[in-house]
Amino acid sequence: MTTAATVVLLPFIGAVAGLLGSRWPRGRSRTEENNARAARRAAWLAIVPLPVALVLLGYLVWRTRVGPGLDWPPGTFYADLLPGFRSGAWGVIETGGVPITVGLQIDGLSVLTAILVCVVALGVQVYSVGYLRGDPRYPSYAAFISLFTSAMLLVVFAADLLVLYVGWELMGLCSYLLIGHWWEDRGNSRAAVKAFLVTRLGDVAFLFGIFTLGFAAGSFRIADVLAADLPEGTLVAATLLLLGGVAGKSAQVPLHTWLPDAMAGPTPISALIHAATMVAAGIFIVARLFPIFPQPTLDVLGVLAAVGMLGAALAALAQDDLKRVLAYSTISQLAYMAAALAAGSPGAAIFHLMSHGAFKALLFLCAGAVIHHVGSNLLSHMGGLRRVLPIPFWTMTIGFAALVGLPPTSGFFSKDGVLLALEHSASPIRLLLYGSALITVGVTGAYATRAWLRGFFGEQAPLEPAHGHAAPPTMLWPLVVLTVPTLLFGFLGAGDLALGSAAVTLVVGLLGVAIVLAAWRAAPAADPARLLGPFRAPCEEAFYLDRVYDRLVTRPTMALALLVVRTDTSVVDGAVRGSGQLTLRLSRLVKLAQQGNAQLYVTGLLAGVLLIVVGAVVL
Amino acid sequence: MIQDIDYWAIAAPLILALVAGLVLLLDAFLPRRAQVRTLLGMVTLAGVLAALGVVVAQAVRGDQIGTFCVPGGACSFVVDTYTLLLAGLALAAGAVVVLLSMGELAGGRIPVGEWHFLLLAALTGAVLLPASRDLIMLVVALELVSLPVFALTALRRYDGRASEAALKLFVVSVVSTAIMLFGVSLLYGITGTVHLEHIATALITGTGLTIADGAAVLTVAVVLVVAGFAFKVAAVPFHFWAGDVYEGAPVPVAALLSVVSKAAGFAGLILMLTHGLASETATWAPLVAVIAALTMTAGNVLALRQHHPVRLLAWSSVAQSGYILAPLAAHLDLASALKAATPTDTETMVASLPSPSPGTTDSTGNALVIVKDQAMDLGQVAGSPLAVQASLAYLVFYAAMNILAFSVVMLVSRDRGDLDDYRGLIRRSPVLGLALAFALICLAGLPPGLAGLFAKVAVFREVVFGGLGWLAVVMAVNTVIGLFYYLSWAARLFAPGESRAAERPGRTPVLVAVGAALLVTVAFSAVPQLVFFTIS
Amino acid sequence: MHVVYPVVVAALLFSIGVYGVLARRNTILVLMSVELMLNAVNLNLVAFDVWLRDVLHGGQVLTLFVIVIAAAEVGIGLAIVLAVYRNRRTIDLDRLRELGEPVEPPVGDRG
Amino acid sequence: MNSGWVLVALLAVPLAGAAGLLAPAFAGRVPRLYGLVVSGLALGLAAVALALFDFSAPQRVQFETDLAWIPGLDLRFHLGLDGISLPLVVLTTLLVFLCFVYLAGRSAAPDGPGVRLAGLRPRALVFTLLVLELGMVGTFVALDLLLFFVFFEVVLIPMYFLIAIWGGAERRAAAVKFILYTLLGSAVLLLGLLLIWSQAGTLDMVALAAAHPMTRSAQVLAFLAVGIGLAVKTPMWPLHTWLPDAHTEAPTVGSVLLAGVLLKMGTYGFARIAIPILPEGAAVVAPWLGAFAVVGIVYGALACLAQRDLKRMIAYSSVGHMGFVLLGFATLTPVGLNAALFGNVAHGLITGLLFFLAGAIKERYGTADLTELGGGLLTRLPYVGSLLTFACVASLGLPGLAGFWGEMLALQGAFAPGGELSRPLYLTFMTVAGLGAVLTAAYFLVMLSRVTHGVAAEPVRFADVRRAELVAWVPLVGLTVLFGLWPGGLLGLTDPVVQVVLGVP
Repeated sequence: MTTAATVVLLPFIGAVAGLLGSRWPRGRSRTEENNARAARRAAWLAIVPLPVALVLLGYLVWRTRVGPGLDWPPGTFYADLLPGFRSGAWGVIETGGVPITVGLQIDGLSVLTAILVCVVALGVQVYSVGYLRGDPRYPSYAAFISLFTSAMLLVVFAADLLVLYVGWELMGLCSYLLIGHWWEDRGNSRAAVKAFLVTRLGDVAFLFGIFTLGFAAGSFRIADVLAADLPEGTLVAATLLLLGGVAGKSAQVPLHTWLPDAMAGPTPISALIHAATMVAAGIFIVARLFPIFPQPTLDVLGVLAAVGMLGAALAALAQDDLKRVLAYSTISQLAYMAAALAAGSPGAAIFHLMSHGAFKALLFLCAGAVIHHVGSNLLSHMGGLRRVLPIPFWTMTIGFAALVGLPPTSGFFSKDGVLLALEHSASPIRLLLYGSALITVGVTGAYATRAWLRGFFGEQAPLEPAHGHAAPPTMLWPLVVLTVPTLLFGFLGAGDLALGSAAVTLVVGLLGVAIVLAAWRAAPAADPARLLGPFRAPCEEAFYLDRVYDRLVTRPTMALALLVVRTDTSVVDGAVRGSGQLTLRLSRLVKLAQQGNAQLYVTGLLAGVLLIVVGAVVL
Repeated sequence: MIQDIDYWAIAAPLILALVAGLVLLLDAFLPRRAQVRTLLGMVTLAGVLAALGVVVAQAVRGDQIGTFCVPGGACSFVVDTYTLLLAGLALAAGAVVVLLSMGELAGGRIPVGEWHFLLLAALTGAVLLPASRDLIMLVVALELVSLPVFALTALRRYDGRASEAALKLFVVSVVSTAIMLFGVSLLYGITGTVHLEHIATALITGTGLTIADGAAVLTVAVVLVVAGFAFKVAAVPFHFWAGDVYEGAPVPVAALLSVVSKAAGFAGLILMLTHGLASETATWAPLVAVIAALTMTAGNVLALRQHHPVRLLAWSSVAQSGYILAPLAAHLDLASALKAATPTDTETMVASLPSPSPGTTDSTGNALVIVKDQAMDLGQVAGSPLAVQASLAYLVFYAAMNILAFSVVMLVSRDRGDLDDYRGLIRRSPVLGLALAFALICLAGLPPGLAGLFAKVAVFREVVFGGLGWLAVVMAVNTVIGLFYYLSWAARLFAPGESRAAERPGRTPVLVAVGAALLVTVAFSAVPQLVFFTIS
Repeated sequence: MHVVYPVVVAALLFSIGVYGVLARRNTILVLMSVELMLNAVNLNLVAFDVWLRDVLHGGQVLTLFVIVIAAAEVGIGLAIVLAVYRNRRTIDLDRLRELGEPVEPPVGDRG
Repeated sequence: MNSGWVLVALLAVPLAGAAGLLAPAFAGRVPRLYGLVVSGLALGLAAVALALFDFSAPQRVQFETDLAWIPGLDLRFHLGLDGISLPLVVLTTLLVFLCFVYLAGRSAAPDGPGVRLAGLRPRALVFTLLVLELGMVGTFVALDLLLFFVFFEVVLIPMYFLIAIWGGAERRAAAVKFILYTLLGSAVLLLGLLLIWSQAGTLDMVALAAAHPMTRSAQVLAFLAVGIGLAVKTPMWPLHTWLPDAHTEAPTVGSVLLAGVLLKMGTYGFARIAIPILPEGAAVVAPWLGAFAVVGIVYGALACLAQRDLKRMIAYSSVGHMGFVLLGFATLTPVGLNAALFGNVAHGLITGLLFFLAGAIKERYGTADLTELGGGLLTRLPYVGSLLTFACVASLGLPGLAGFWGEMLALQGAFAPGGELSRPLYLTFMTVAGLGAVLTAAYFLVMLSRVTHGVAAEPVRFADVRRAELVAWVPLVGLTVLFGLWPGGLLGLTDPVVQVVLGVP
């Protein structure tokens, strides 16, 4: 247990040390020299914990390789791979209600996910050293990434739902801080706020779901919750509430709108958050609690996934911003995982999660290298880059191949696993899921090809010399390293490959690729997105969902806020001030009798006596 | 029939009266010089202090003396705790007023001998009043407090405002007196006696009454009798005169009116209500409640946004009268309670009285006799003695803080005073500023003015315990209104402002007055149990 | 003679006094009206005293005191009226209005 | 054990300190460290209490002193400390000490707009703050209803002068509003206390909490009176309108103490008087309390969203946070009460820090208007900006920081309300409060985005965090993190008391 705790704490310590110690003791002066020294120290503090954590995780793999574990559905690969299970606690917090157990648990799911997290984090940290060279705020940036990593690891290893929630929310904060890293630009700032708020909305539901489970089971410990025999109604309610958090964090319909905007952050952040870690948390938690997810909840999840995967893929096809293409692609791919979960196969979902983590991180980092070079995110500003940027070109090609699902990349195996699960699932919405997934495979091929062609082929657009120098090695090495899992990871699951199903998938995917290729050959300068015809505009705007939310949520809230402020001054405080005024008016009124006329005084006196006498006698 | 006179019992008013005569003589035969003015003041002060010494001595000896007694046991002049407390209060306040007067007289516009004579006469009345136990004594003592004050007000002979104030005070006062006397005559007619003790017996037992129990005439008599005292304490609807008179009168007279004269009024009122009319609680308690509510509200509302400090204090003292009245409304209605009570209730209630055992309460007649006996001794128990105690405690605290405020005003104010004169006082003269701020905060009833706070708490307690929730709420609201004007004055003390202090002659005695009043007020705030202990 | 007669007369006398106080502007006349009220009291007291056959004669004693008080009041009252007249050249009650609430500006928004 | 001297000394030190200032020797100028030393002494005594406190039995009243004070009023000088009051006493002494640290730093700083505050009548300022400390500490240690009320009132006048003398442009009106409004509240509170007294015949809180001699209807009435009185101080919607004005105009230390401690006196009253002494009344009124609390949460958040002034916004945020605290009380569950007490302390730390920061910003920019502040605070004042971000994030209830536990546990309490309370109603409360939490996050982030982000209008840089400011703020930051990561430290103190209060076997 201590090992797991150390894994979680290492990046945390790195974060704290990086935040407080990078500039110490010369924090005040911000000379170039000081900045550089701080950046060097911060980089060491950020990077060193990760390899150590990975080594410790290796030890955990060894510890969990055998042993009786939890009761997972057959064919769940991580349970097959690492069946061990351990848990421990350092104390119980008595809150007066259901107590909170401060503890961690280790099993195949958590160890494998943790490895993914650490690997991607390591890649991102190394990559960032080059990507943010010269940025005076690099130390805090690196520390936030460390904090983020730590939070994600806490989610992964937590043995208690509320402890998990702590990490869950901390990630939201880190994503806010990192997306808004370049806060000089108001747009980035807005995107960061949006990301935090949308996910927080989901998190509130998530918290209520935790309450429901915890109170029903009498404990917030995950093991107790899973072991408890809970009534179906409670489970449906609880898991539906949990889905809110899942939808928020994993960017599922209808809470996905923050993810494309979150691309405003530095590209490595997009790779980290929006490929490997935060978005994975939602899928992870469903897998973690999968045994208690009843069918109705899974059906809801399935419908959301079916809508999300196709819609996001179509949106990706029409985007001009390379990172937004990848963002919508992420939404779409996450929907695959959700669909797999809905189909009752957490194994396929997590398998895809891992392979997706690897190739999407790769894609983002490549995109980062491209953007670093071009100085713009827009595909229309790119073109013909394959000669200028050979390493990003080749690695990105591999990444796109994995995205489309071409053999022998990991994407081929994992996507096939998902589709196989969908095809054979017992879910009542099997057809919907499978059909949607199949069409999405085609669309995925199409948008991946489009982005690849528009970026690396065709006329070379005039360069903006924003970053005159070529990408430094620290940015290129992670690309190369990440191609390894992208290419090889899939063979872990090669044994489960079903050839017939795989062939169908492959054909559909290639069909999508072929259509775009044909369109491009017909007119190389034009955007293949024109194939969408009248649907292009709605796709580009992601079906106007942002505007709808703006009209339905944001603006009414602001209007309500203004109303409240007005009410507060005019009504609530008005009543207070009004009573004051009333007293003063009364004062003026009473003073009318005090104008100095003694006869009036005597009259008042006698009238008063008369009144009192009459009153006393009558009453 | 020759009566024995207990001269020790009447020593205090006697000394005051004799010194009054002495002062007049000295004034007539000594030359009119500044030293003589001081001498007369010192003589007056010595007289007041001597009387105070007598009162203290009587209190220390624990005297319970009655004199001018008639066959049948009733005495017209009684010295007991109640008498001594109120006499002591009047004399202590009177001493401060004498000091203030010395400041006022230093101006030389006022005849000194007459002033001190009248002051002593008024004080004689104020000492006499709480000792009175029959209607004649009450009426005479009350007039003795009133009449000299008219003259004192008008003594600044060439000041039109003072004359006007005197006239207004005079007219309202004589009308009130006439009303009260009419009530007294009716009461006499109904009960056939002038002694409060006999009146109470007659009303409780019904023996000797000339009319049927509960007739309207009795109610009318009660209301009219209360009127005279209500004028003294400036309760609604007898409050109209307060603002104009306080403003027009010299400041020491205003202080006299607001403390000594008011204390005398309350002394008489409480005597009348709880002594003579104890059985009529059902009639007068609701009346007092309504009057208290109206008084505090009217006083506070009138005091809002005043710019003349003395006028503000006038209305504030009206409001404070309301607070003092409030507990009386919660006075336990013994007679009807006894009549209506179930045996157990009676037992619990009577058990709270000191002597009688529950066994004697079985027959109502016995219980009534017991109650009557008890009622005679106000110092111990009369109905709910706590209600009276709360009023008295409030009166004591109020006297201290109000006289402190007047003392400071005496030093700072000019004839046509304005609150803005007090701007920056805290820096011009920190002690005066702090003293005034303390007095005002005490009057508002907030810490650090614990005296005011505990006074209010005591009053609130009686009202709540008496079940008068509505009155308590009215009081609560009034406390807030009161705070507004006290604070607006107190805040001025701390506000930046130019120095406009008028240097007037005769500061020293007034400074002594401020010091004494401050000392007492602070003592009351630090150890308020002093007062509660003395009263209970 | 039944006690009601003198009492009713006294009440009437008192009422006349009240009316005078209310209706007269001249201070001296107001003073005289108050005297009427006091005399009504005296009448009452004496009548009750006789009717009750009070051995202590409380009523009569009180009557004597009231007479004295009334005399004193008149004395002081006239002196004050004189002083007022000297200062103001009028003794109309309702024209003595130097002291009184000052006219206020309209209520602001403080408080 | 006879350790009552600690509390007596805790009251005596500020009192003696204030009284000592009246000595003529201090006329004109007062040593810069005078207040620091006195409040440090008080803090030390609080630390002594902390050290001597028997943590194994926090539900037992410790350090008890019980003397008769005013027999005529049955007023007893009864002091004591238990798990509920201990954290608040420490918090109070700490905040006062930090305020003095802040002031000491200010008066040492070279000429600037901030010097005015400390330069103006330092003696009076120190005096006022010490009297304030006396009242605040006294309120938390009093075990006699009337004594509690006396201390409750003691704070009014110093706070009034703090606002009225050292406040902003509209200080007079704000101060008057503050004192009149809260006095009305305490007058109603007094009525409630007297009602308890008249019904129960004793003023001793411990005895009253042990036996509930009052009838149900009397309890309801008393709870209403006491509750309204305390709710004004807390403040509960819709009795809150004194708060924004007072905060906006108050000087920094005034705002810090107002938010950090004074508001707690209201909520503490609920935990100490209203709920333990009047359980049946609480059961009847609780749904209403919960409803007002929840409305307060959402209302406060919405009001913040459209606020134009930084200090005003933080003031309204207090309305929302106190809504969570009241919601905790309204659930009448152990977890809810724990939540409320935790939220109390957390709010004291976090909002205290927020007001320190807002004061620092206002002092440097000369305004707290969000539009005039513009953006780019992180460029102009990186450290202040970072701390502001931290404080806001803590305030919006981020897990891992102190603000979270109060909110989360309050919601948890509402999830399963105690006794006969209607579950669906409380589930509605919980949902609305949850939305309120989102709105809370929204306004803080929007504010941060407006103020800290963006490009600064002018490149002028102000002096960033001064040393005294850092010394004053770091303890708050540290405790926020500490209680965020280790909530058991506080819950372990309150939980046994709460269990006893609610009579949970």
